[in-house]
Amino acid sequence: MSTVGLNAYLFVAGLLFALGFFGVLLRRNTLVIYMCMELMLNAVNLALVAFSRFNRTMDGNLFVFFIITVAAAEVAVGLAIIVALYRKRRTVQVEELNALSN
Amino acid sequence: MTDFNSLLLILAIVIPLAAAVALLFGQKLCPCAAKFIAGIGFLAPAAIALWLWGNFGEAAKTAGYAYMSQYDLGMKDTLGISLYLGLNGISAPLFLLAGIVGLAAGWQAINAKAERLPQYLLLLLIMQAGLMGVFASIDIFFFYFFHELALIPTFIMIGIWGGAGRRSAAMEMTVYLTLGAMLSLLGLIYIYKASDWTGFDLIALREYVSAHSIADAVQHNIFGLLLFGFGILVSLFPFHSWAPRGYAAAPTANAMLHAGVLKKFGLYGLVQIAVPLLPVGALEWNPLLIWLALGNILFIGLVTIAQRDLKLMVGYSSVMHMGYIFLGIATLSVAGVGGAVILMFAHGLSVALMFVLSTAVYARTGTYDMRDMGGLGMKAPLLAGFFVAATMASVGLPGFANFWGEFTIFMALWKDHAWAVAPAVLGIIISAIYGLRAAAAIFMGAPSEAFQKASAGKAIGDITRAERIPAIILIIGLVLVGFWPHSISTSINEELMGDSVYQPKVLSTVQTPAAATPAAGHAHEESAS
Amino acid sequence: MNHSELLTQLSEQYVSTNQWCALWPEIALALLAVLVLLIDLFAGRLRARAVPFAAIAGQVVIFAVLLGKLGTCDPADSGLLFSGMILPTTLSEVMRLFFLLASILVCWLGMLYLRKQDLPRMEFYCLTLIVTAALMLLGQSSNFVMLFVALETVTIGFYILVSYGRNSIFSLEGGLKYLVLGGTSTAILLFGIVLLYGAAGDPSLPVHSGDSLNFLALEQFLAANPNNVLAKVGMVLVLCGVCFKIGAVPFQIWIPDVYQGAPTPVTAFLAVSSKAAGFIVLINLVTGPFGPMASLTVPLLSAITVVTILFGNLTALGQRNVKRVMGLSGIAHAGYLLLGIVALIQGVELAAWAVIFYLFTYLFGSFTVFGVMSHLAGPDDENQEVDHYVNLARRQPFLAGVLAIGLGSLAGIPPLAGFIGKVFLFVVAFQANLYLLLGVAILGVVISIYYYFGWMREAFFQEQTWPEGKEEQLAPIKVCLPHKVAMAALAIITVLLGIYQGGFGGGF
Amino acid sequence: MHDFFFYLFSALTVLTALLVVLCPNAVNSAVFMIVSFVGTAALFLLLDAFFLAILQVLVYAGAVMVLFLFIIMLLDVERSSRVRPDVVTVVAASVAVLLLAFGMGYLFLTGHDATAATMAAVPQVPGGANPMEYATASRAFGYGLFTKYMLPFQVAGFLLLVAMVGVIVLSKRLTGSNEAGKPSAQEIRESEVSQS
Amino acid sequence: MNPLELLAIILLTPLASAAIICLFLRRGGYWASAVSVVAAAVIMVLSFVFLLKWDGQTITGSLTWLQLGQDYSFDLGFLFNHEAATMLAVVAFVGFWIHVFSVGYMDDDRDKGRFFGGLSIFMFSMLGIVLADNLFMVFVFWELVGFSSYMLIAHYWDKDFAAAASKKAFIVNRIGDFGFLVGIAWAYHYYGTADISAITAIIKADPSKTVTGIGLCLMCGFIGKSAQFPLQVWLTDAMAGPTPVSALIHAATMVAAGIYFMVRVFFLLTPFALEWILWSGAIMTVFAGFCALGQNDIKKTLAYSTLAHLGYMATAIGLGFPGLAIMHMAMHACFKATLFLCSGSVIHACHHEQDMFKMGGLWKKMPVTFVAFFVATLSISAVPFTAGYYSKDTIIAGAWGKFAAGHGDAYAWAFGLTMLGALLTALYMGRMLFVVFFGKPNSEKASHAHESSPWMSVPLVVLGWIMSLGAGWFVYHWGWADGVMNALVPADVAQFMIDGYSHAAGGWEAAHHLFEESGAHWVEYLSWGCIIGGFLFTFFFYGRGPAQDRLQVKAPGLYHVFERHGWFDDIYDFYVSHIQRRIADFMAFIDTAVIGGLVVRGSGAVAGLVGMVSRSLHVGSIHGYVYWFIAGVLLFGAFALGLLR
Repeated sequence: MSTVGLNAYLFVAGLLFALGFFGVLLRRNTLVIYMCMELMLNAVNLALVAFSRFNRTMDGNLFVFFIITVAAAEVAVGLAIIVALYRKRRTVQVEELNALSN
Repeated sequence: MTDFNSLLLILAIVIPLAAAVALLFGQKLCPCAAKFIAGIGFLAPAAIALWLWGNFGEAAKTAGYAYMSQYDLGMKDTLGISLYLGLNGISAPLFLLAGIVGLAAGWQAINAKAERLPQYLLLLLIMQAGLMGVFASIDIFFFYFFHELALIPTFIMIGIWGGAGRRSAAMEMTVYLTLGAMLSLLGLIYIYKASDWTGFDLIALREYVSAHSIADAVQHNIFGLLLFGFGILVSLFPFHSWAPRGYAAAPTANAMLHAGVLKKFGLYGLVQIAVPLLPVGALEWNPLLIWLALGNILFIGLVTIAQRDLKLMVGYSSVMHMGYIFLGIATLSVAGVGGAVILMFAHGLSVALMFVLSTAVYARTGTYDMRDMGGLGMKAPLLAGFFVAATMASVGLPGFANFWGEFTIFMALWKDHAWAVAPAVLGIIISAIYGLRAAAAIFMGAPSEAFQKASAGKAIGDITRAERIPAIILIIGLVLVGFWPHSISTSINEELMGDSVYQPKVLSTVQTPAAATPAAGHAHEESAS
Repeated sequence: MNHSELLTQLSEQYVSTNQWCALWPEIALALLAVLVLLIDLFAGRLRARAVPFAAIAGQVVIFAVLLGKLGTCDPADSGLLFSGMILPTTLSEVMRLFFLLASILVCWLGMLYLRKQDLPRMEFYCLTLIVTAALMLLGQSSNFVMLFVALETVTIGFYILVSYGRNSIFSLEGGLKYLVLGGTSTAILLFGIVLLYGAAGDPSLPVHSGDSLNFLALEQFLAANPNNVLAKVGMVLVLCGVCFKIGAVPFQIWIPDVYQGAPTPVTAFLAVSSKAAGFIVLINLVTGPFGPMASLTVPLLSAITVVTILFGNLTALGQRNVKRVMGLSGIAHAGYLLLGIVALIQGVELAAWAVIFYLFTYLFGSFTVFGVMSHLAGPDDENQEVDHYVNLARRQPFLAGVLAIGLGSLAGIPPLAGFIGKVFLFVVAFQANLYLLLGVAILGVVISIYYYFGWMREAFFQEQTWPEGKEEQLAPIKVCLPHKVAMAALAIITVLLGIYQGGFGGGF
Repeated sequence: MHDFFFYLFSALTVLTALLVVLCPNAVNSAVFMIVSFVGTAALFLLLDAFFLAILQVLVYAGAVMVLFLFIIMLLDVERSSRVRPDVVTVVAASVAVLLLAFGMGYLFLTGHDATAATMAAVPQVPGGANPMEYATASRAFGYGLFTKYMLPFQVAGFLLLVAMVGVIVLSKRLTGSNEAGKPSAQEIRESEVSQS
Repeated sequence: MNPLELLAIILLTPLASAAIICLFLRRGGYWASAVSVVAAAVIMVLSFVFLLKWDGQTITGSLTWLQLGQDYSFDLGFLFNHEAATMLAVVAFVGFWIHVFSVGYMDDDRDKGRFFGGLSIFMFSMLGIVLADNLFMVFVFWELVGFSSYMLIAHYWDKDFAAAASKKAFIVNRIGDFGFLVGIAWAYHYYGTADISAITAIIKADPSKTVTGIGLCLMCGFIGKSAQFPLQVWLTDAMAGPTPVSALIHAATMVAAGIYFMVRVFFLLTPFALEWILWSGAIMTVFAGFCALGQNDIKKTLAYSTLAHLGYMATAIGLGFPGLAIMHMAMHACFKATLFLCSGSVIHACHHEQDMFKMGGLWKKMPVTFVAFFVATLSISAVPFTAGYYSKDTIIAGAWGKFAAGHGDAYAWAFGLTMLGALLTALYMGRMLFVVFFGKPNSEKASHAHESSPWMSVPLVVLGWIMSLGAGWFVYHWGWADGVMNALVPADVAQFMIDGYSHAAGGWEAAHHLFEESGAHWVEYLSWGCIIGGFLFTFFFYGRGPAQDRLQVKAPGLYHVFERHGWFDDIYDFYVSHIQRRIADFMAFIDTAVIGGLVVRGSGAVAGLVGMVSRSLHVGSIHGYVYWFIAGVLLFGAFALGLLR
């Protein structure tokens, strides 16, 4: 029997989410930013599974399934875009990607 | 319900629109065909307006309205909006005004030799349709709608065919007038709300108000919205900056219609909608309105004196005269409001006349700067005659319609706001100063050097037929009403007498619940004066 | 545990509600997308013409059938479909039409765009079709899983569409920005959903639900537990995600860049369909699950409304790139629409129709403008300045007239449709006593006049300092007859809708 | 035991996640990311989500992160990733994220806690009372996906189609240029950027 | 025929004439003059027919012109009583003869249509004032005479001075009308009606209902129209118009309309208002007299003389003798019209030379004119038994009578001033007479002068020889001048002047009676002395037909004061060109810079500025945008947690 409750899992998930956000804000490499976004999704998954477990419903787990599917598709598309952009600009650094601005 | 005359009423709106559409699709037509179509588009509403006006006295009326017809365009059930047309004693003269000025402006435009004439006429026809619609609408939403319909061409016309500084003038005017229009739209919707969603049908609204009046605080708010919304549209001081510049930049026919007719929208709205539906609000805002109207008369009057540019001067003078009309409305009495309506009619004709003649002057001098003119009267005596007549009309000389309006307003104003009469009457001096100064500078004396130089070797003729006919149409209107004011006052009087708000007794009883504020305000002004 | 029993139970409870017929338009669109792929594969030389034709014609047929069936069957009868994933309403029926119409027009714009570009062609239509189908589902979804999946289909589709002009760094950069920001917003939205799921499913709370991702269950839960902190945070995070879609402050920041970078038809698609999808989701949410939380949503959305209207309009002032103008003004329009949403939360039922009506006027107005933009755009699609419109009225009076109608409608000028839309919104705002918001809204409208008319001014007013020779340098703009007809139709509808609303005015 | 594993794996997950963020080298980040994902999978195990744990390792750690690594290598972005973030960015990001983390902590640490008691045993397959009851067997997934979540499942298929088409669109080389010989404006403007 | 209908025909005849000329005869010079003259003749004939048939009872009648509400109606009506009868006679008679004169005078003018149209409009407006039965209607025609005056002054509109003068006349009149209109509004609301007879009845019933303010406000109209202090500046400039216009409008009738109106509403005037009028009138007699001495222009001299005599009329009103004022108005109409017509004749003969010192020796060349001028000079100087004597001398005497009867010192001052005015009259008239007609021609133009055509000389004979000399005499000695008078003047017209007011305790007889009671016959002698002394002095001082003004040579400073009219015009000019214009420019500056610029466009600029700032937030960097997101999340979250409320 454990004393670790739902909130502990949620806190971890929240921390992961915050770290993901931190990475998005901090990093300049588009690829890493993109990875950090996956981290955020991962945090969501963790929270979802925790809730699912503690609420004793299957929907959360099924939702995670969809999220993973979507994330994979997103990664595929996102990497394609980054690669295409890299082909044009020879860079993936955020600060150099500001052709669109005022 | 829809008898022949009601059909005519809607035709007065539809025919110009149809002509506009015809021009839109017939841009490749020869110019004379375009002119012909446009001519029909202008002539028909004028003829219909005259006919309906002539039969107005005998026409069957419900709730004061004749020639009624109603069409549901899809919003009747949800928003209470329907195209509901008819004329009553106040709208009928203004409907006539729209017809007459429209005809004059149309004539002017057809002969204006403007570049891309079909488009020019097209826009003007849309404007004409809107103007006819404004005064024929019983539904206050459509009243607003038609106003906007008429307003839009103004911007485009100023932008394309306008004079110097048109780009910024058109923009300023557009933005500013949109603000006014939006405020008044809010006010109108607020009325809809405040009357328990009775709808936008003015007749029903009046019935509602007479059965259960709107709460005082709400009336205060709505009237404020409408006052400033309409005020901006009518160039109430200090919301007038758009007007002179806009008119100065506008092409003539457009300025005629806008300054002459369209501007009356806000005033008409105050007379027909705001005051009858919101008597307490009107009473509360009255002191401020009077001060602002005096600002129109005195401040703008002085500014007008300082103008050197003829068109700017006409523009400013038109702003100034709005002050009288506002004062008339502020009297909240049959006489004052009646005078205001007469002045609306008269001012519509006279300011349109001024614009026609200013353009005629420009055609001869090549400038609007009055310092560069002089002595034109020797070469164009008839034009000078017309111009002096127009000046005298706008100065308020008896024999022209304007006199009745101004004089009646002064007389009615004394009743509750005696202190305001003297400053208001000062306006007759001011307008004489700038009016006569202009007439003298343009037509009298020796030609200025600049003018001599500019006109050297050019034959300057007298007023042409194209210029003369609009002028004559307008002058006839002015003089007829000037000599026989009954021609329009009867219907106005009947309508206003039927309106309980403008009766002294009713006002005083309405006043009692909110008596404290207006009474205090009034006492304050008494001491201030 | 008897598996067959469980299966029977499952099929009774869930599978029996799977009425695929109710989703025939979506299915038809998906099939059409597949058909387009097949045509591309097999049609050979004909495909350049066949693909857009098939896409548009197919959609038109679906549109016509849908329009014909509109109102004949009452969607309320069908109730929950797909075990609560789908809840068709009259509103969503109308929105289906909306998305289809938008999709047809996007395909039309796509033809114009792709003609000038060296890009793969067929995939554009395929993606548009699938995205549209997903949008239609999004409008009907009544479960967060369904919502998420449909939304992600749309979003991923848009990632690709925005980057579609892959020869242009601007398009790709726009795609990347949309990707990162969209991904972030997806994460936020998901986090919100998770919190809602967790809170509503908590067995220790009253009225908890075993199906806590369902809108109805959630509504009941929130009504019983209005002060649950997790649920509240979850709700606002979900609203964050929706705000990203509709472009409301502070989640509007991506809009100008992405709109500018995206190919023009995609910009239109984003501006109209994506935004409309956000609003239909918002309507579903605030009338459904978040209904009980009005005390929280009203002040929040009111504040957003104010800031959104002002930000959109003020920022669009002085903006020279027309795609950015469309984006920023789109933010302002989102603000006006939020006005209707706030009124809706306050219990004004008409407000939903006001929003829908406004969306339709926005659709017609926007596509009218985008149609003109597509004609004027050169191969460098992101570079469309207001200055390029100088003297349009002379070079191509037809386009100038259409542009004027479109912009006028967007600005809310009578007698055009946009004006009636605004009036409708104002009326519902009045019904909900939103005076402050109304004041801000009219301020916004007034400001918007400046940039809309500034644009029109360039097109119409002759530049006094127009150099003589420059006019000849500009290539003449040709408008083919079908495009002319399409644009004229849009313009005429815009005008007619302003004068005669018919069923539109009355909630169909 | 459970507690220990929780602390262990959560610490692993969070710390590697932090390293993902802080590691200047993208390759290192990716590797730490894989570790973090594995840690998450372990937490899934603790939550009796065995199927998802497997999925997590297979799809995320396996497929997705490998894809990432592959791209990182392909693009060879070592050159620019050496640049350190400037102070302002660090401070701003830290402040923002600390606020966020604080908010999360406030939300999760102060709220009511479903105690460990609710971590009671779960069945392998759902019981009859609630067909969507939490269950450990992967069969339970099948029940859900093919009954209740049938429609999203189908749509997800189309989502993958979209992604597939999208990746092709973005990556494929056009064989026959539609309007060949017409230099586009971008090409002219981007002449300084050499084409790959 | 119904008397009201007849009056209506009289009133509308000139309007019809004006309309015909305006519509059809703009270029038909002679036809226009014919129409106008015929109209004037019709007016005269009908007026006299009417007067002869009139039984002396007040005739009223009105119809509503404009009705708004229950309490506001604007009526068109006639009030025909004694003063109206007098005024009608004067206007019709003098008007007709001046029309006739104009035919000759304007013979070579190319704008005859405009001129005669204007004259007809004037006749219409003037008759309107005469007949009007209510204040509103008076105001209407008041404005219209102002307009016709404007139009006729501007007849030579290619001349800058004519343009300026016409403008000035109208605007200054409007300043007077400002007070007038306020007074009308006041009276209308105070008495509840604008009808003169009704107000009379009210005041008769309750004399305490007079209000000084109303009287003073109404007086403003009179001050403007009759060119009294301080609005006298326009009248001398108005001489820019053709001479017949000066004669008809700016001497005989229109300027007297102010007097006429004051007489009509005499019952409204409180003692305070009367005293005010008295002072202003009396001072004007002297002031204008002095100014007349400083003029070289023949018409300007006469204009100042007109001012002075309007001052006399005002004095008469101020003394409380409205009938006397009316009588003086009638007499003045005769002799002043004559003087102007003579000057017109002279000017015409000298080819529009108006400088007196360029004339001289004209009496031989223009005997008819000379005789008329001479007779009128005597009359205006109040030489006994001429027309002026009966009215003007009675005013002076009346002033003394009032003082003697113990009404106050102000009357003594009035007496003194008017007496001085009489001396001045003799001085400037003598100066004119000797300078213009005696001696030798001082210029080429004068030496070629010759008598004018019959069109011009016949009116001179009628107005000058007969009326100037005989009018008063006929009136006064009516009883034994029957035979002569019957042929020339309708009996009743003259009679009204006497007995029309005798019973009103404000007429000629009352004044005369008061004077007789005081028994101060030295006053008579003094005034004779003034006249004789004045003529003698001028005869010796100026000599016959001098080429320059001796006063100007001897006392240039004094002359300059007279010439500059006490710098009144300069002050006004300064006001207009500096103060008013500066104010207007300043207001225009405020309007464009502050209201239009700072507020309106300023707010636009602020919006633009805010837009620039918010636009600059789109930095293009993804990082920058993600901050928005995190800020949004934090804000939303804080909101949900209740931290922001």
